[in-house]
Amino acid sequence: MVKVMLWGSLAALAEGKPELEIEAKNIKQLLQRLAEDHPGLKPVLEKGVSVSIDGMMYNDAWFEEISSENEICILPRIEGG
Amino acid sequence: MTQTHVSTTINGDKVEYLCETDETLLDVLRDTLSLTGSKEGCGSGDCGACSVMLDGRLVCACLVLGVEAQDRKIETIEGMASGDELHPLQQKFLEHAALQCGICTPGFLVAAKALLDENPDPTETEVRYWLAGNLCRCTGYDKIIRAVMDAATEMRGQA
Amino acid sequence: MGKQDRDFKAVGTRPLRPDGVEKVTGRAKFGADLSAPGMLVGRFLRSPHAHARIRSIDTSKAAALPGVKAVVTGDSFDITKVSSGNHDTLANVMARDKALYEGHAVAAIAAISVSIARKALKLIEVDYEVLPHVTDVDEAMAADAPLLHENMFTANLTPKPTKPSNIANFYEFGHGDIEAGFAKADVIIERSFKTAATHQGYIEPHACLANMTQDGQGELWCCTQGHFMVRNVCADLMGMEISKLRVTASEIGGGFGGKTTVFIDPVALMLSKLAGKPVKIVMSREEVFKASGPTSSTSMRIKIGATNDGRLTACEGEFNYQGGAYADSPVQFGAMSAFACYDLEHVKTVGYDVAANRPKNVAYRAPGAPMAAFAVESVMAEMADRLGLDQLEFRLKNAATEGTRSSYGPTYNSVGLTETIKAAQSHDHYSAPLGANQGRGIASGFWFNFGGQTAVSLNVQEDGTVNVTVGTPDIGGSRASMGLMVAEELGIEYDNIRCIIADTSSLGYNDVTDGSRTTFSSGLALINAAKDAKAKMCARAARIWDIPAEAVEWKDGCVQPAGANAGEFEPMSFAEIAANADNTGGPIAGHHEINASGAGVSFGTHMVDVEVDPDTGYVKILRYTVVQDAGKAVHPAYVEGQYQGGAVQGIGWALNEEYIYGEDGRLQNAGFLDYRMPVASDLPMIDTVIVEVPNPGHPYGVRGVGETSIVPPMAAIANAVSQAAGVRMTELPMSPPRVLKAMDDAKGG
Amino acid sequence: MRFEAPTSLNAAIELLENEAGVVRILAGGTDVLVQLRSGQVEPDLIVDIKRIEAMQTITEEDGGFRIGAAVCGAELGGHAGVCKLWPGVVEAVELIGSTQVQGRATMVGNLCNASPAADSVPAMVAAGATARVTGPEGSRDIPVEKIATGPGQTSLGRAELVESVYLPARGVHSSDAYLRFIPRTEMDIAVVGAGISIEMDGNGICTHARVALGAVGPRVMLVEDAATALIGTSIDEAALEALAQAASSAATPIDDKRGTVDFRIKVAGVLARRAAIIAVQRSRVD
Repeated sequence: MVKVMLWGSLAALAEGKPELEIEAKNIKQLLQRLAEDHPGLKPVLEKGVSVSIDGMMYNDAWFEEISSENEICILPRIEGG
Repeated sequence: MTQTHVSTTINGDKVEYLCETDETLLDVLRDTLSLTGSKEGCGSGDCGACSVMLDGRLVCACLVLGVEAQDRKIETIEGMASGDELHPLQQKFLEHAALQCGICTPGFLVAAKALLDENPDPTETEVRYWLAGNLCRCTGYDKIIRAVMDAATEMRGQA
Repeated sequence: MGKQDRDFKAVGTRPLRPDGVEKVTGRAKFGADLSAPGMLVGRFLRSPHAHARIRSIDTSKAAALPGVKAVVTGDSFDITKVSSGNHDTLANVMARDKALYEGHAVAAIAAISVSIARKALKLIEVDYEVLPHVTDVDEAMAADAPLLHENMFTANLTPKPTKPSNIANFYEFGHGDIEAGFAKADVIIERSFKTAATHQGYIEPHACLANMTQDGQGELWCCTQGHFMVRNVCADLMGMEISKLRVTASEIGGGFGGKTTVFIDPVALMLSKLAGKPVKIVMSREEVFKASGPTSSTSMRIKIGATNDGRLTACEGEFNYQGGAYADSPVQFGAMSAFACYDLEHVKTVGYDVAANRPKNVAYRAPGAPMAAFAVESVMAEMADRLGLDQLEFRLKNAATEGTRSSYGPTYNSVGLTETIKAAQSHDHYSAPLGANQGRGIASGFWFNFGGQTAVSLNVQEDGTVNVTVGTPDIGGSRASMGLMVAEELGIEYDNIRCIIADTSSLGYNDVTDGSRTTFSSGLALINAAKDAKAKMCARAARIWDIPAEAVEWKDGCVQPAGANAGEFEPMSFAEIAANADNTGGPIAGHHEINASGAGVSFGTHMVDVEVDPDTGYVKILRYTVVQDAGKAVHPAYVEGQYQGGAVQGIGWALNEEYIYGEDGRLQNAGFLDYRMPVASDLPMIDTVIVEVPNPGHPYGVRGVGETSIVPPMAAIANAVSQAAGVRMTELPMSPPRVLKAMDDAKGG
Repeated sequence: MRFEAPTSLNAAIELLENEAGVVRILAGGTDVLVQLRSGQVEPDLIVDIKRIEAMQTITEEDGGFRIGAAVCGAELGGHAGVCKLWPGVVEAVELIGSTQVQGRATMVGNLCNASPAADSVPAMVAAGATARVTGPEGSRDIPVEKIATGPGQTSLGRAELVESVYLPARGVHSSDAYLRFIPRTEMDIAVVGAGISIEMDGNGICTHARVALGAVGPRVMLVEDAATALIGTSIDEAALEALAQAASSAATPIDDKRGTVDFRIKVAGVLARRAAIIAVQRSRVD
């Protein structure tokens, strides 16, 4: 099980829970489970998000491994100028 | 539209071209003569990226009609280096990292050369005001001003 | 402070850039400098109205004009075949049904000359039904505001709204219990702020040359921050296979985020397809202002609580960002970054992304962060003054450090904010005396930085020189930093390395040059590509010596036996191995493809002195110092240049730059004359201090440096002006009429 | 669009007279080319006057200077005689645009473009300059303030042009100054402009003054009340205050992208006062 932090308005779409426990070994599984368990999140996840693992930012990185040791945050997709 | 025949001198070479009367000298340089070193940033004389010398005076090529160039002498960035040797200003711009994207660079170099031809020992303030008609969005001007001042010092030493 | 353990040989030096001579001699080819035989001229017809329904467009007279070879309208593109993620982009490229802002493209033509093109545009008849418009962010949020999109329901709001509005998205970030935090505060300050929309102001207008052939293949040359992005979006809009479109990035005359999307490219391709000839389009400066991407105008509210001894107890912010016709504001980044500098137990930010009748918002250098920093750091400065604390001490006391949970969620690893504050404290600028009507402002700022998809290749030539190929356009000297990192990794001379930007057919996908990612990501990929090449060269040397590959090692640019047991051989140089490539197995190359992660966040602290003319409100910048963490400065001269450039863009944003709209919803100042970017005589030298706290996510410690420098300036200048003028400035730009009015109101009140 | 570059004034007038369509005279071109490009004007004929010798020259005349319509700012700024006689006019001309624009823009062009914010015009008006208007019926000299009748509008008749501007001689203890307000240091259009010329007697009393304001009304205005505030005084603090008041009261500006009504009214007074101080200092040096 990994603990995932959701940003405020995303938490509202997941029945108001800012932190969720998910059974996932990598980002792909994590995003898949999140969408399955909390359909409200699906449109946001499909639009694209960034995943922070221990402060490192990942975009489009399905196979990045995660465990209960990691701090995991779902964030709006980080871009720049 | 009928075109007008123009004979002029560009970077020391006799040049002839045909242009429409409403074409600017910048249009002619870039589109007709393929001298694309002069850049169009605004087309209204506000950015200086098309700076050229016209009969020894610094002007924006976008504010000159192509037909006005008849019998005039024009100098552009393409004429600044001599053979395989860069002008000291060009060399100093490189050494000081005075360009980032480089689009404003030709205009700055032509304008700075005009300054140093007229005033070989300008103060920082004089350089800044002389170059106020050349916009640079990348550098914050710092390194450009340093490059011009350094080139002036070197050119005075050579003179 | 934060010194790297290793000694660098090439990295950290200041060699000349490899593309420099081309650029100082006028030979470098920028977007508008390209031409093709038989090329046509493309021109746009744009909406004169801020908001109008397009009843009909009659292009028949224009099409019939001799010399006109193609006409394009929104109907020329088949939206049913375009992926939904690109629908807004398509509608922005060419209006469909409605024109949503003045300057919105409604048609385009290709003709054999500029004068015919101009004539043809006048022959296009558009029947508009003019609709009520709204350009101000607060007005656009009002319940009775003119609606831009009937199908826009605020996303991420719970419960889901039942009525459409101009608010596209809602965001909320933070942690802790904000009410409990404020309850612990001795002092609470709450203020509202507004900022005007600004433009990236790159000197090179958008330009492209498209060449579609009758077999459905296409080529495109354009100035862009990301030619792979251009290719994928254009292919989608054109209904083409990606591999059939080849995009080459010209030199790019500035972007700052503004060239991270497409405006003219798909239209040039469509015109070329219909005309069966190459088509070149170059935007005018007026078009750049009216129809490319400015950044958001904003309206913000900040509330900060602190104890008497200067510890922040709670921070709260509301951010309303106007994102143009399609509500593409970067408000989420504003809300995320607003309090990112501080170690907070209780923090909450909310953001609203708002549509208005203005051009579609496009990224501008650290998108969303500078405005938020302006608001937050203004209140921070006021709080320090209220508490009687030194500005830098107050920030230091609350600064985020390694282990701080950031205001947007993740916990920071190694970060360099305190190092920048301490460097500012010890800088002589901080203790220099001030004169009458002068003020000093301080502000810190943050940006995320980013990695992303990156593919590079590195070819070792037989004479021992190296060609490096990257897919990230060089927007400000990155070829030089690439060369330095490869020189470092291979142990060869910088001058023996040439870096080029490859077209989209020559490398795998590369993300856009944005998010301060290029030196980080392309550098990371190149270091790995160099390692790949080195491994191959070790293997070649081992074969020459006839010893196992494991028995050799790379040292100082040579291959040598790994130990006494491996055999006795003279080290073999890079050049020697390269020269024998043919006999040892053919060409030697290194490759690397990566989705780079590990970008390090970056912080900066700025100091500025200003003088305010008490009779006119004119603000003069007297002195400016940028302190920023680079992680590791690969080419320090260009790092300084990024710091200086960001600061000066911030000065423009703070003092004079703004999109000014008339009652008619039309932009009043669509030119450099009245948009008022800083000119050389407006400025002093911009001092820089490069702090290096290595990023653990990069082998050399590199962080992005391009964006953070624009985050603190507006706040720093506002704090300086407020001190000099004796009144808190809460609206940007701080143009003379606004400053003078504030001073007069303060005297009167 | 036809382009002609006559070499004599008569030929130029003839061209103007014979053209039924829209005509633009091209001197420095820094306004005309911008208007052409934006499609603001679509002339049938452009008459370039830069090849007319007399229009290219500055000549001394009765202690003053006659400045040809095609003399560019850079050339005027390099003319020692004019710089000494009317430093305020020269600094006003030199404020028009960048170094590049100075290589082209002319004082007469600035006058005939008839912008209320033209920098050189308040200085010329304060200096009491006259314009020589030439047309098919001959020439006449009129005060420069009579050229512009409103934004972009002039009193020039069909086939008439301004051939030159005359800056008159001035007395011993006299001088002039021009100041403008812009939000940057360069490359802007005046938000307010103030030109002042003064003449003092041997006892340091102001005997003559002219004050002109730009960008605070539909055209550059000569403010007689402001001059009156100075005449008969030693231009002391009280007189400067009265001058500032008079200048602000005379201002009838509009709100636009470049400034607000309140700002322009206040700054008109501020600049008039500051320009007067400079003019007084200059008059003492002489």
